[in-house]
Amino acid sequence: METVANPPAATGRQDLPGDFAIWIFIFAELLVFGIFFLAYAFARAGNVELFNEYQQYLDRETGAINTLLLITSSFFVVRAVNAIKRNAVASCVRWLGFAVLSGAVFAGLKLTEFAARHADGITLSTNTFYMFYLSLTFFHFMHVLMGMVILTAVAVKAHRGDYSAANHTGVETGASYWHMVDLVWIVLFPLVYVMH
Amino acid sequence: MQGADRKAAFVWLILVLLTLATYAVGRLGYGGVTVVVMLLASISLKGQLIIDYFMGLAQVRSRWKWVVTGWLASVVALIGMAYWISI
Amino acid sequence: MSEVFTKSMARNIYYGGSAFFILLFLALTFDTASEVPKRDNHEAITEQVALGKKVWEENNCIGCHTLLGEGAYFAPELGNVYTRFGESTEAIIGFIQSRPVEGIPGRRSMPQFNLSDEELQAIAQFLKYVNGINTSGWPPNIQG
Amino acid sequence: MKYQSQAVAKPYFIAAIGLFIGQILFGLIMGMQYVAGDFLFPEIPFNVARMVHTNLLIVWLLFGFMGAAYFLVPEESERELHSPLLAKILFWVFLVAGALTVLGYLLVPYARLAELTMNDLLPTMGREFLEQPTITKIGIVIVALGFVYNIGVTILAGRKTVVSLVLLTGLVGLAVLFLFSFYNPVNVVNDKFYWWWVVHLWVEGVWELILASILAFVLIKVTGVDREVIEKWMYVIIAMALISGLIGTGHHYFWIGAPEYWQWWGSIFSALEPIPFFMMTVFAFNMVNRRRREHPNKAAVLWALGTAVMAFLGAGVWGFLHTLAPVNYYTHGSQLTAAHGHMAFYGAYVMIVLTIISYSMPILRGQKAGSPRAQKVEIWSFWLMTLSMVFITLFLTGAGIQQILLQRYTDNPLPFMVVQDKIEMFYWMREGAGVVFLVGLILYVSAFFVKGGEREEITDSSGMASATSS
Repeated sequence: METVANPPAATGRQDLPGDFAIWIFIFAELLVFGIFFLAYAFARAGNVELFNEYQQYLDRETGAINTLLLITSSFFVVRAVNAIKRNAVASCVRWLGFAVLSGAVFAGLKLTEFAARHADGITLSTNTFYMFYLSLTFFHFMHVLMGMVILTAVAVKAHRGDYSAANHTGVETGASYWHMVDLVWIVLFPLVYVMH
Repeated sequence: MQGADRKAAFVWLILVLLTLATYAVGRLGYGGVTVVVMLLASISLKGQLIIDYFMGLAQVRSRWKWVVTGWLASVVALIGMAYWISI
Repeated sequence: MSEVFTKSMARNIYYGGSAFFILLFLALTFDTASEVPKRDNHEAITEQVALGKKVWEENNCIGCHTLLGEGAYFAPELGNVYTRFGESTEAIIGFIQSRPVEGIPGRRSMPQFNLSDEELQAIAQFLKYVNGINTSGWPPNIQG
Repeated sequence: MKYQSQAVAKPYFIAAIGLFIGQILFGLIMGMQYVAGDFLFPEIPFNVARMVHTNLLIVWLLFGFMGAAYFLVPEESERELHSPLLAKILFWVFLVAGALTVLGYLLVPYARLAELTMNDLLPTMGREFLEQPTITKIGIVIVALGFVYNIGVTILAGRKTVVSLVLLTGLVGLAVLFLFSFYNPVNVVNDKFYWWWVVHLWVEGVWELILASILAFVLIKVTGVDREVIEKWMYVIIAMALISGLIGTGHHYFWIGAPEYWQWWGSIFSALEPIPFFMMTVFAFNMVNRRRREHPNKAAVLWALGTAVMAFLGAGVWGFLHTLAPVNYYTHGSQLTAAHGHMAFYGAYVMIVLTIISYSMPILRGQKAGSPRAQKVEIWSFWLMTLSMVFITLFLTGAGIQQILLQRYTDNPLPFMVVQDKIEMFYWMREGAGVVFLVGLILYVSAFFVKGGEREEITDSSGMASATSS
């Protein structure tokens, strides 16, 4: 993908990995999450006791396991990208499959977490802390589902032989989105579940 | 494992350890200025590792990559500020 | 620049992004539908209030007034008029009844709608019902 | 004109401009009533004038959109329109229905109109912008369905371009969302909640798709930039518009009884709404700077750039000014809302319709572009209308700020009518700017009748308007 006039360096590349269109989307998503995080932080500043009190009731175990799952699935995606760069199509598909599977476990655990909150009668309108907790985690949850759809589509296309070492932009596009979902959770978990 | 894979595995290990540390802090119920600063530092480190080695932006020359790093830095800084004014 | 930026990926983002946010919007709407009954003062909705809303609509009150801040900005807010008029439906009725047919020289004036007693009672009850909706503290003060 | 059936666009554009003039005249009447309350009372009370003003706006914009679709779809699809006859019939149905409705507003009291049109059977009247009698609403649905059918069949049978497909989604969305205008529960909260599904999801949703596709079409034609480039940016821009605009609906749910989390969701997402408009501005200027040809229709290029800039200012900047919940708490339903409404509608939708009219009318009249003299007049009208709209917006903003400080953001709030008297000065200046707008509009219309100068005939084979475009 390098231009002829710009000889590729031994390491490094000129452009962002994947299709630039996905990066516009990623930037927009990061902006939304960023504003949402700051809204949380500043709303908390005006209501510290409330936030500190209800933060205790969150399920940190599930949160931590979910963090590990997302980190691990991100790692799997890295392996998938590395694999396709070596033309190892089957390996690429397998790693993508593991990544989607980890994402599915994340989503399943998240659903049990939501179900537990729901059983306690907690909704978006219970209080400002729960409003943020549910909004942020649900919004992120939807991104995980979206990322799983994207990775599955990439895996199917890879399986069909649409990608190779010479042409793997599509894999990088999906990978970039998935890492964004991971990155956002890396901020979300400590912020909402732990920090006080 | 090839070189790139080995590097990714190493990064993964650091991320796991930092996550476990974060969880331990939460489990023990620690709070306060020092803990917040440590957590924010941990977020920055983990985030930048993901940006550099998982997203692979470390080897990208395009200036667009600074958008992501800049996003992380400003979010962490402003969260820190919000916690600072609430003390 | 040899940047990869394809139309098909832009299209995927348009369709995928739209579908994503439509679903999110529907999810929030679903939650809202279950939450609104706690705030909407529906206990106060009677046959009379229903008639009052019809009177409100069929005389195009929204063409000058605002109701909960929505409408025209030519005449006062009426979402809280019941409170502003001392919690008196009679005061509301008296005001509507007393509008001069030919208006007030040089000034804005509400038209004389020649409403029947039943309609007057109904519109007043309607405004009383709206006054009871939980609007998160809006308007900021009694003047609307 | 490449396809004969494109000619059906012409009556639509003429009707649009005719109704536009009516809209402005009623705007001036209302402006006068703001400073002299008894003006035309009780013959044309304010509520009637406003209803005519806003309804004419919607109707003429719809005429403009339909005309735009009839003009650009055959060219994009590379085939004749499915049924020009249907288009002509629907034109007259829509025009007559629209005219009868407006006459109904003006000639009989609104309550009597409700009675005559049997509003009791399915009460939908008397809600802002949706004042049309139920029978008119049904007529709108029928016209919209016939129109979408005609356009849809043409598009699906011909070459499918991004421009035409996005236009089609926008038009289908427009028709589908209008169905919510038939839902009118007694419960005021639900009434308002779904009322916005028509109003907001039109202007900050599907109409933006229509806007984007018309703008993309004109830019492809006048700049000669590769269609691929324009289309992919258009996708990104409308994706951004929907990403921010859908949840952005929440900025209308702050104070109408909906749950309070909308204050957060609405603020956060609507804060992003300026982004697509900003991208559109950058995009339009970029494409014009990268143009591969000098199109003789300078006026159309100016309108296209103007649309992008004014939509950003009116919808983006003026919208952002009062979209955050803590600010909106004080500004909601004030003259600031009116200021935003005026510039946003003018900048986004009035200007895009004038853009496509400016581009296509000369072609429909057998020229490639208007004569230089006609274009000069049109460009004058552009600046007069646009600048006077900027001033209308600024004066209403001044009025709004003053109103908020006296009536809302104060420990000693004054009654509404007292405040109105105190801000009368702004209303006088607004009316003055409105008169200048009318002058601009008259100039705009007169540009169609300006003769002389050397005109480029479309029969000149080297100058085929679209033959060289991709």
